[in-house]
Amino acid sequence: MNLWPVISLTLQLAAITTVILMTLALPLAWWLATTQSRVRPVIEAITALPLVLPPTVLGFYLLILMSPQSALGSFWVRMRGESLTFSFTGLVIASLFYSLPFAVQPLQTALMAVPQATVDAARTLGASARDAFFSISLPLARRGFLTAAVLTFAHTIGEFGVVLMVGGNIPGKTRVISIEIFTAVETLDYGTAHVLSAGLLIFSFGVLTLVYALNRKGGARLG
Amino acid sequence: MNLWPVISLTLQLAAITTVILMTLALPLAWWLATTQSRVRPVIEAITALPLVLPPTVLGFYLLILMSPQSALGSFWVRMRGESLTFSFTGLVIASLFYSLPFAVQPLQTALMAVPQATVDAARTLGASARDAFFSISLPLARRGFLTAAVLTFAHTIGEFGVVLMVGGNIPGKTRVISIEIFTAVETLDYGTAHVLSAGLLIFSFGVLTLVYALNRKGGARLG
Amino acid sequence: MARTLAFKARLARGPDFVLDAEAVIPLEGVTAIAGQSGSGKTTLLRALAGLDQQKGDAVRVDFAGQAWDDAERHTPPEERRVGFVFQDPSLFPHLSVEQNLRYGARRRQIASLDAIVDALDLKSLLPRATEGLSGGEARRVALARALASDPAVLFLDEPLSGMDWDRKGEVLPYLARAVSEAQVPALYVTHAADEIAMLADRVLTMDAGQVVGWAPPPIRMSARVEGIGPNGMLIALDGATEGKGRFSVPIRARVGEAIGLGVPADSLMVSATHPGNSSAAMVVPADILDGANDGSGIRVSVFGQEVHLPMLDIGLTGSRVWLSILRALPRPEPRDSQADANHD
Amino acid sequence: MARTLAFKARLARGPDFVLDAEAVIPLEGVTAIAGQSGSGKTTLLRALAGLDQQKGDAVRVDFAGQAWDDAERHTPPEERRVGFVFQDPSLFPHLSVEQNLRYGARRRQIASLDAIVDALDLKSLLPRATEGLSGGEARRVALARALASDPAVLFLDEPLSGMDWDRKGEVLPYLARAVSEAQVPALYVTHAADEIAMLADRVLTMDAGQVVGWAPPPIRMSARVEGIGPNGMLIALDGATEGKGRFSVPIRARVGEAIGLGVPADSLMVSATHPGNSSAAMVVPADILDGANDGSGIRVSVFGQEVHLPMLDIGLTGSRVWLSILRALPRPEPRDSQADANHD
Amino acid sequence: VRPAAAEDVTIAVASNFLSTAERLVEVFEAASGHDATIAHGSTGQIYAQIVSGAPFDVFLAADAQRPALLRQDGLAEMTRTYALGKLVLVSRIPVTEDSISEAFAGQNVALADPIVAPYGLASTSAMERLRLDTATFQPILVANVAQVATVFATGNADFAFIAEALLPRLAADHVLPLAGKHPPIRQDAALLVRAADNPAAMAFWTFLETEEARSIIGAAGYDLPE
Ligand SMILES: Nc1ncnc2c1ncn2[C@@H]1O[C@H](COP(=O)(O)OP(=O)(O)OP(=O)(O)O)[C@@H](O)[C@H]1O
Ligand SMILES: Nc1ncnc2c1ncn2[C@@H]1O[C@H](COP(=O)(O)OP(=O)(O)OP(=O)(O)O)[C@@H](O)[C@H]1O
Ligand SMILES: [Mg+2]
Ligand SMILES: [Mg+2]
Repeated sequence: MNLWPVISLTLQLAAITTVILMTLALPLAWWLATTQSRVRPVIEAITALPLVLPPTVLGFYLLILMSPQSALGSFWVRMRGESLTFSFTGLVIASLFYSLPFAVQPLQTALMAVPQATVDAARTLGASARDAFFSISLPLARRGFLTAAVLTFAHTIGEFGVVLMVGGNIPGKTRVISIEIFTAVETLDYGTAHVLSAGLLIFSFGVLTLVYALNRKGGARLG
Repeated sequence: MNLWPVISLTLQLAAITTVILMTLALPLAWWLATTQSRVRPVIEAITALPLVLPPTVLGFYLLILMSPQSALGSFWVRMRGESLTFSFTGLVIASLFYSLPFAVQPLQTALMAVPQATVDAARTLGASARDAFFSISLPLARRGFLTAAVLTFAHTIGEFGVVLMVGGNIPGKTRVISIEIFTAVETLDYGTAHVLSAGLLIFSFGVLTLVYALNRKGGARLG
Repeated sequence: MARTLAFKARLARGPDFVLDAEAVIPLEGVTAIAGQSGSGKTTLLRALAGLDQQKGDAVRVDFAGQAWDDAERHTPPEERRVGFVFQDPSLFPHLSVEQNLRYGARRRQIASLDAIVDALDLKSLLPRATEGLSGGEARRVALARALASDPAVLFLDEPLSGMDWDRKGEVLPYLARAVSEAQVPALYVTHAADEIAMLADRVLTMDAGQVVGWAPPPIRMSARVEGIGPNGMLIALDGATEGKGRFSVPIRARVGEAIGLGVPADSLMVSATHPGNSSAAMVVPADILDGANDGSGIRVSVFGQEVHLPMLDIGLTGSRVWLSILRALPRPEPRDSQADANHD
Repeated sequence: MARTLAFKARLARGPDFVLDAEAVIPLEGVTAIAGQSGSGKTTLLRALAGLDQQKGDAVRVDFAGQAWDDAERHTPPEERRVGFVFQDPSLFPHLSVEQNLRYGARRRQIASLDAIVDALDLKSLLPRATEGLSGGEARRVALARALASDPAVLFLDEPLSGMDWDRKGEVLPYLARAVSEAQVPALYVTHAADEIAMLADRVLTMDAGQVVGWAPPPIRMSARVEGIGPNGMLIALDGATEGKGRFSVPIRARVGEAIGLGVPADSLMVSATHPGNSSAAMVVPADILDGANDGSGIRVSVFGQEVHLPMLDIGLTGSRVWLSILRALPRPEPRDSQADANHD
Repeated sequence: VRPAAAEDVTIAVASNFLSTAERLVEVFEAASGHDATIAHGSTGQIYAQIVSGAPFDVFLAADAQRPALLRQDGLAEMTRTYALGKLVLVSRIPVTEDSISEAFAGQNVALADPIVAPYGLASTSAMERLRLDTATFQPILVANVAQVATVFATGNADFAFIAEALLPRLAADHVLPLAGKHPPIRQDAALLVRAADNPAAMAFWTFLETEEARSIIGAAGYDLPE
């Protein structure tokens, strides 16, 4: 069995999802951490909601949302000539939804712990609000950023219900490792399941240990 | 269709899992946040690992681990006279594993942001290390505690792969709302799926908004 | 045997700094700790309080006969009863001012905070969050919090920096009273000469992580409240003759009460001639007790009181000189209360 | 027209405190801001720096003709070029000391930090993390960071608290030079009389959120470096006759350089008679210019220099008096460099 | 009315048979007075659970392999084919066996994963018999026939191979029966060892063979074994 395409696809999906999601989560988490608005608790609640639906069910709704009959889906077909569902892009979109809570919430928690005084100091030293966010708040919240990225990455690797539903298990396009392991368990091929699971665990363990060990080196830390 | 047993079981599972997991995560997160030990990155990586396995697969291994043939499972049967798998207790144990990363990581992030100086002040004022943890560190990290609890609670409600595998979908004992919605989708009963999903979303939204709004009232905050 | 805090402290901070300090400090009154920024004052206090664990077999901290630290033992900070005011206030941000004060008080079973709240004028701040406090207000709360925890000894790391002089004038006498009446000795780190002049009984100097020794003690005279003056209370130096050695200081005190006067070295002039009518608060005659400098200053007798002046080389040959005191800082003295305590 | 900072500031903090301050401050030299703890000094500086947005239509901040704030406009803090030293150092904990210094410098295109690093003696601290810095070291870094950001004006909120006198003696002249040579005016909040005496050109007083007015200016005399003295440089008061009005101060300066002398009011005695041989640093004759007090002190002439003394009611009737100066704090003066600047 | 000897039986059902099983249980409970509980999931999952000691009495699987394995493992008393699944092709445009190849060109065709699901395997053999070249269209593989139907119902596939039993719940425009184009999809039941002394389980096992039960299964879109 040549697993390489499956592994590579899985890593691509996890990496792309993590990068995009962290990018999207950043401004949202910042807004949530600094706003005085009354709607904040409402938005906070909404960011946690994708979690409460079972993955398959979330996948079902995403299927409806992204189908070629939908506004989004038909727009995509017109633009790109292929349907959004069962494409890698569709998978990425689905993963973004599913992992949103893990990205936003720890980041927001960490950003809320950054003292205003430190940001104020940066402002008087010539940093715009944006500059101060990237040069001060974000580095100080980097432990929260790390937590968010790790949870998103790991979760995307392990995700399976949504992926199967929205991705349609197309080799080289949407077949990821979690589906492969699921298939092995379903077909009573426990030997393969053990091997794949062990491999996935060892690999992830290595990556995560490295990430945490590197983070530790980075000197003073907060949040 | 009488949904009450299903809803009540779901809420019980989510509540019990959240309470137990937060209790277990607390000392672990504290240790991780304060230790100078070299194995810290290793333990941090391990706490994230349950995420990388697809839920069904994790469920499969938990099934093996807790089956009456296993050491743990047979011990349980001798103690309690019933098997651990396919029981509510088994579900709780499975949920604990699956949600561990969400509980530990945000809590650790928030505890790491508590300034040592503040804890030192508490110590000189007569607080033991334990007392200072509960009276100073934990309240200061309460935003992280909240994030951890919300993610755990929401995730347990939406969890389904593990639950289905370990619990066996037995009405009144291990059938939770996520399975009910999954069933509705699987049997093409989309009307019921929409109603149940909407209900679950609205309920969760209400609870979460309330939680976040109350948290906001609590005065000064950090972490 | 007098109660002492005897220590041999060793603690490395970073690659370059090593605290390696040894001293025996009397547990009575206020011991100021002076030394340049970075000389290790904060490090020493933290080590003595048990907040940073020391390394090495020779390490030893004995507090009035209790072994706080030695080769085997490390008494945890909460059992040392050190009332620590940190250089940075370190208030608890999730608690109100009142809850901050009660934090230590509750854990040491102290019921009433009224005296402290009054003395530090904190009544109006009690319900406030710590967040909006001004710099000086936060320090006052930190000081009150330490005092309220029923400490056996006070470690004060620049507790009054950021307070204006009016405020210091209220807080310092209160601190002096707390130290003398409640018999709570204090280690007091400060860079302010005024605070040393007013409060300190002795001054320990540190440099580069080591205790260098005892600095000349501040100029101190004893006096007694005679009545109400134009600007607070009228006090007379002990032994002063009719019409001389009197002036008025802003202090709350009872008539007859003993007062210590700290005179900042910058505000005292020794001169050969009486300067005549002047802006000095008080001009008093003094006799030089030993004409030659002993290396740390000269000793003079003022109305029979022996006073040590840190002035060197003032080129005065005669034995009768005049002291022009431009400013004197009053502090309530323990003498009476100690006498009371001895009677019990 | 002289450059000024003219403001009408309004900002509520909590339910009880309202800043409602109005003043016109000359943008030249050092303006000290005095006032009790909690009087609103920090609140005022933050509002002027644009960190807390003010409310109301009447609000107005004009900095040398630029409208920083008015009913419509709110210039963001980064565009005001205020070098702010906060009451609490607020260093960036994830950056080294050097990176902290470079933070503002880089954003304002300043290449070299050498002069500042030298003056504040930070060389050995540059590679350090901010975490282990002592209280005084952290303040020095905060001050250097603000100075390095090429500010148009300095807002200093107790910048030297926590520094020992030796250190202050190094930092204050440097600050004075920065203010005078680089023509960067400063607003300077402090509770330390010494710092005001040495540095301030004028003193604005605040109380309960309002500007009360200008306090009597510190006692200041002008002098010039004559040569090397036993204890630094020998300086002579301008106009002093041969053999008089000279003493030695610990300052780094060139011979011929103009020096301002701040004299703390606590260290100056006015007397009718010459005190003879004394411990004073310098005893100089002075003539009272208007015998009657004008409510804020008396004006005297010292070697032709007009000096304002804040002493009231000293009961001296004659017109010739003696000033015994126990301590004078030297500060480099702008006169020469200003003259230079005018030639350009 | 519940007889004095009423007992409980727990029936594990492959998800694709769930609605039919619910109807069977309704009739069984009314007729016998016993209580029946249904648990459902995928066939592979239920098998793993039974091996791990799941409290199931009867297993209605979606294939013949897993019941046979259980018997081999000594976990099942007996097995029996209770239904034969029938495959249909649903589409939005009318197709015939001859026009399929043309109609499929470039389209999304949903089917169950042949490795995991018996209906998937049947779908691939039907495709072979119809000489469809998988390179000319886009096959979408999902976990089971129910998800195939969902993919079709949500408009994400133009064609879908589903179980005839699902037709009543699916608004399909066009249906092409494929009964003859694939080997029969044998759905076997297993009576598990732990049910040996459970009269309710035995009662249900017997009930499955009755005409009443067979007619319900037949009406749901399955063929019946001889
Ligand atoms: N982690 C560290 N790495 C390097 N040096 C350190 C570290 N921690 C502390 N130091 C150094 O130890 C010295 C002593 O610090 P300490 O805080 O005790 O000084 P201090 O006497 O209290 O000074 P200040 O009056 O400025 O508060 C300082 O020079 C400081 O820079
Ligand atoms: N959120 C708040 N709620 C109530 N009062 C507040 C709040 N924020 C600030 N204040 C009050 O505003 C007043 C002014 O504070 P500010 O920090 O400007 O004082 P300050 O003059 O700088 O004092 P200090 O010399 O002690 O630093 C203080 O009395 C403070 O308690
Ligand atoms: Mg210190
Ligand atoms: Mg202030």
